[in-house]
Amino acid sequence: MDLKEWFANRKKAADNSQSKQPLTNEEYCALWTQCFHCRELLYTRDLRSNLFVCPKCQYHFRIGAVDRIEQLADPGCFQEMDADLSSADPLGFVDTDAYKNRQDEASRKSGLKEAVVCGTGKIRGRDAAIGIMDFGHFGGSMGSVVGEKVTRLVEHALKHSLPLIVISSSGGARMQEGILSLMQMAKTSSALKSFSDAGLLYISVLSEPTFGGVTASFAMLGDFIIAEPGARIGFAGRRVIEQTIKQKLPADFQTAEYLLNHGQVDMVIERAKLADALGALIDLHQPSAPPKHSDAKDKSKQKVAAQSTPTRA
Amino acid sequence: MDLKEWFANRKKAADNSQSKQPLTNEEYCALWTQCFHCRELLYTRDLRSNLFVCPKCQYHFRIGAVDRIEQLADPGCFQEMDADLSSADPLGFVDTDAYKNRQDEASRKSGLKEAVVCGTGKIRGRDAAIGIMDFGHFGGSMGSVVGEKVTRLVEHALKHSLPLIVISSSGGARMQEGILSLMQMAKTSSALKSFSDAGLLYISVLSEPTFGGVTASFAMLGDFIIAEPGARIGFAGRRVIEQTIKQKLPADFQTAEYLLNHGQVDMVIERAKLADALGALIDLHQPSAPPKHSDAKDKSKQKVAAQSTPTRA
Amino acid sequence: MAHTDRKQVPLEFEQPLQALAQQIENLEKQLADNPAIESDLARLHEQYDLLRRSLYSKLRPIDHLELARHKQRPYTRDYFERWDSEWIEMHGDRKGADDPAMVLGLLRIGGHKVVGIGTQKGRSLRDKQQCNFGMPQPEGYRKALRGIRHAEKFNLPIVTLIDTPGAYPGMAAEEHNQAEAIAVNLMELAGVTVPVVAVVTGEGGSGGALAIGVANRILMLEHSVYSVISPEGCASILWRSPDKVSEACQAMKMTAKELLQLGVVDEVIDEPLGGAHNDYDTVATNAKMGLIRHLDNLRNLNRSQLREDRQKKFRNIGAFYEPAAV
Amino acid sequence: MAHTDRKQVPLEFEQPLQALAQQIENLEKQLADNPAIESDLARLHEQYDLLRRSLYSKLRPIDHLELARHKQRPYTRDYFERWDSEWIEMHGDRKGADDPAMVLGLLRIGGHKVVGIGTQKGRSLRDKQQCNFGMPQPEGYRKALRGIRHAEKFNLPIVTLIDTPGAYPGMAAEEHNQAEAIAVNLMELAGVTVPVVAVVTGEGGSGGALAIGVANRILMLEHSVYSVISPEGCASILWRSPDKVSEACQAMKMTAKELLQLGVVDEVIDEPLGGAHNDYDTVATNAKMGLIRHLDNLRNLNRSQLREDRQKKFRNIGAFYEPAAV
Ligand SMILES: [Zn+2]
Ligand SMILES: [Zn+2]
Repeated sequence: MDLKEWFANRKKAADNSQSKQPLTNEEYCALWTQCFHCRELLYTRDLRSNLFVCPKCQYHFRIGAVDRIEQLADPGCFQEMDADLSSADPLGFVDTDAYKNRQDEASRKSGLKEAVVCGTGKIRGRDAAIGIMDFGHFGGSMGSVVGEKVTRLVEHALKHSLPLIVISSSGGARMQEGILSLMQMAKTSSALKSFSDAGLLYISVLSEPTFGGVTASFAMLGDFIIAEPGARIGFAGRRVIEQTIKQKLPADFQTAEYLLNHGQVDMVIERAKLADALGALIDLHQPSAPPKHSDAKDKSKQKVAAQSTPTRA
Repeated sequence: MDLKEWFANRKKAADNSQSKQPLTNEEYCALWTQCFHCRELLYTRDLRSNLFVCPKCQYHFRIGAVDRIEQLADPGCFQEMDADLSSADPLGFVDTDAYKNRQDEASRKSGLKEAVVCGTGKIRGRDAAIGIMDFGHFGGSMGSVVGEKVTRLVEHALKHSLPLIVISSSGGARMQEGILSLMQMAKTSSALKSFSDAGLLYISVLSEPTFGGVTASFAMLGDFIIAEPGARIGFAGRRVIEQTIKQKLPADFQTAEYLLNHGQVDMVIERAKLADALGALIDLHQPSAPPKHSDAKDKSKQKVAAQSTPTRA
Repeated sequence: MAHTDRKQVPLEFEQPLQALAQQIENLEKQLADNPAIESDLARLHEQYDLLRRSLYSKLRPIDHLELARHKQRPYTRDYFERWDSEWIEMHGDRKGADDPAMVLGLLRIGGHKVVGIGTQKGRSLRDKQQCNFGMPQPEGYRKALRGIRHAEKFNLPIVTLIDTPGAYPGMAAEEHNQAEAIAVNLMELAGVTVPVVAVVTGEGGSGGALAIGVANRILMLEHSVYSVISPEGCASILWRSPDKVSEACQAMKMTAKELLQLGVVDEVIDEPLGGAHNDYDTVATNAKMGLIRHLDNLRNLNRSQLREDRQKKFRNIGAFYEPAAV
Repeated sequence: MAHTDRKQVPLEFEQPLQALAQQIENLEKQLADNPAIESDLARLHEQYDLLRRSLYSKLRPIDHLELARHKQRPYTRDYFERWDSEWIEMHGDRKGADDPAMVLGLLRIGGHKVVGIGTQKGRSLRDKQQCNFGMPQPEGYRKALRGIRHAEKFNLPIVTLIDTPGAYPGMAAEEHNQAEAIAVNLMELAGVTVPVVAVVTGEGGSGGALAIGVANRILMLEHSVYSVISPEGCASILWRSPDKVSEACQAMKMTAKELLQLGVVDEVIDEPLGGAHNDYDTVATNAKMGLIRHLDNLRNLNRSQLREDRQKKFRNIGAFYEPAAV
């Protein structure tokens, strides 16, 4: 399957799955989408061309991995990695339905095999290793496949001295894989430790929503952390906290802006400016002068670059 | 001057200067001391034999460097270093009196040349580099000499791989040396960085009172921090804070116990148990098995050990 | 300090024992008047022991959960005291808080000087409240981090004891970024070059447990549990019913034996019959022996090997399908 | 954005200029009716400039203090914006707070990509309150520490801008251990292996200033001051009189020129006549040129030399007597 085909397939699935918000219904939202925040009725095609940001109130809709790649990576340069990894059912988990069935349903709805898409690409002309989570697949939950793919992405970035960008969106760990899903937090964080020790740059982008085991592992370990406006980010869910402390939480609790005020993220930036910011950040962390004895590394970088199309800049 | 003489001289001065508290007067307190806390009238000789801890209320009196060495170091083994360093007057500082005169008065009152006594010795049989501040000399303030002596002590401990123990008691930086006194904070902290990077143990002991530039440099940089019961410890003084925030502070604010509850010190321990605790801590940080290639170091340690008398243990 | 459970409120699965215990008690009262019943009494004691053994040989996951949460279960301080009566506690995160739910100290375990880190649930009501029922605040995880860095600096092995429902779902905890506190611990524990051995002594609850659980070796007490979410949470999310806790326990595979089979846990440590709360000394000794065995064993690795060993352990955890490469 | 001071409330030592300024204003009003006074006006302008130059050539320490604290003085954000209009701010300590009194960011200064760290006093009343009048909380120093570690990790030089009355003497600040926050910064700044250049742009107040001041090179703007305690604090402690601020300023040797002579400061950077607040662009350019010169210069040192150079600088600060060794 070539890239073009890949994108076409993904987009087809994506059109069915993206930008669903509680207030819309499936048939209706193919053409029209009601803004979750200001309730404006938006023509879905316009919404898409505005990067799934409400033109009226700037509400940032959830977007899937495929749309995100299109928005972020320079056109035609994204090379997916480990696309064929799929979930096992190590515990033979059955609740009101079997995990196996739930997996199939998740894939049918999202058009994805798993809740993260990883690969290499260019962002505003700079090579990067990119991981993008998709909340539309199984609530973006992290099981063995998400853990493994993110870990491999980190390892690839380390091997090729690439900056690493992960865009998170997740409800947390995937309970159906039990302790194995919990351990993915350790696995990804451990890989990031080696990556960090090598002095390489990791930018974590938090999008609506990012919670639980993903927040408490790779999502919070960025050298620089960016959040999308309005995104809800935390460890424990709002409802659980309210039940525990038996009081109402402030409306803006756990929003990107709240986190910024509480020192947890470096920047809240609107979607339209995200690629520029990522590009600028990669630049600011690249050595001014070429480091000594780096011939080998430079060559490996060139190889990756050769596979990709020219950038738009 | 041999050690015996040194101790005799120091003690003579010390008897004149130690255990002064606001409510006592000089002649009176030679024989009797009123407890600052419970107001009990105590026979000074009994107070001394009780390590300057009130037998009735356990109030820990300030004690001078000489008494502290006697209490802490195994008898006869303390070797003072850099005893001859004395203050210059780099700014020609004069306020209501000249700095030079104030220095002389401080020395007359304390029997010390400066506000810290540094050296090597044994604590419960373990070699250590030991620095002891004396509030009785110029309010324990840190000028160039205190900074230099503490730095040299750290360097000596690093060179000989000795555990480092500093007992602080200070009102802060010595204003009369202007910016030079401020820079002693950087100088001592910088020396401690090299010491720390070598994986050596630094135990900081905070005694009544420890404030300002001393707290905000070497006193707070211990791998393990011990405070004496009731000692007042902080950065800004209580009165300054009350004037700033225009409200009364809690009675226990900035006490050792308050700091323990606020996660700033590891342990509050009564004076009688301090030496044992220091010995135990040194033991717990020494490698279980002898490290490889450490012959040279062991020899240098033995040299120090050979100069000192057997421990009481 | 040995506790006997018989007089206490029984666990749910122990209820069959209660009838027998009642009979024994009655007979014991009559024994002075009627020495003839001595043999009956002996038989009942035997039956009691048999039944107890039988019950404990076929515990359901939820029974393990009950034992793991037993309010008399030994906690971190109980172990530290028994392993080294002169252990020295370290307090605080140096930044404003000392979380009693996370205990930190320096101690000897056999010939090993270690940094000990463990969650603490609290025994009295006041303790429990102070310890927030074993749920650390971010400040607690950062206190643990101080211990982790201390161990790395002084080349001391790290021993962690895990018994926590998890991180606390509170407002301040979120404000103070408990997600970051946990994540940083995962990262830093993965990176240290000293031996790390973790023991799940009671409840291993989610990310809050893992925050001190990234170890070269993970041991579990026989009746302890370890799971990605509390069974109650799992039941209410997946079954949408709080009644399904037992099913959730079963489905998640959270017992020591199951996790050993899954390869996540390296050893199961025996508890005294009836659970750790019946005999603190014995369980402390069992855990100590296990720790010494693994610490001795890890001594054969040099510092970089210790890190590699640990990172490899977690690198290999996970189950997925991958088509063979073309 | 150039500010002219003439219309503003004058500093105390500028009062002689006010009379002349008034005359000039009066004459200017009559100029249309009476062109003959043009030469008088020119003469007065000349006198004004002469007097101003004269006043500024013999400023007392307390005059420098007034200039250093001028409410229109450029602050960290004014410099960062002028040096790199696309600078990227980093926020927060990752642990619950983002202290606006400490600004942190990534920027280019000439060809150098640097981590910029600076205190911020705030311009509007609201800003001032948010920035706590330039007095960081412990969380601010820990935010700076994040910048320091970031710089070390990515081998980026550190540029710090100092303009603070000092750390805040508040209750929460003590509770959150500001002493430790400052001490750790001193230690960590001493240890980094990247170039560190500090510029005192206004008030260098005590330990709160030093916390971002452990640098390979320390520059001071012409009218900035740097002292171990505020002159007010010094006067009230040593003279027991708040009136003696001028004497305290004098005695402490806190001006740029004096600190250059003491060997603590490496370079004094010119301000526009009348002080930095008269011409932001010029002073930003002057500071930039100074920074580039020193950063270029420090590029000749390798990483361990950079650390040695910095540690040696502070190792050698101090004045004391020591008898010659026997
Ligand atoms: Zn809208
Ligand atoms: Zn008393």
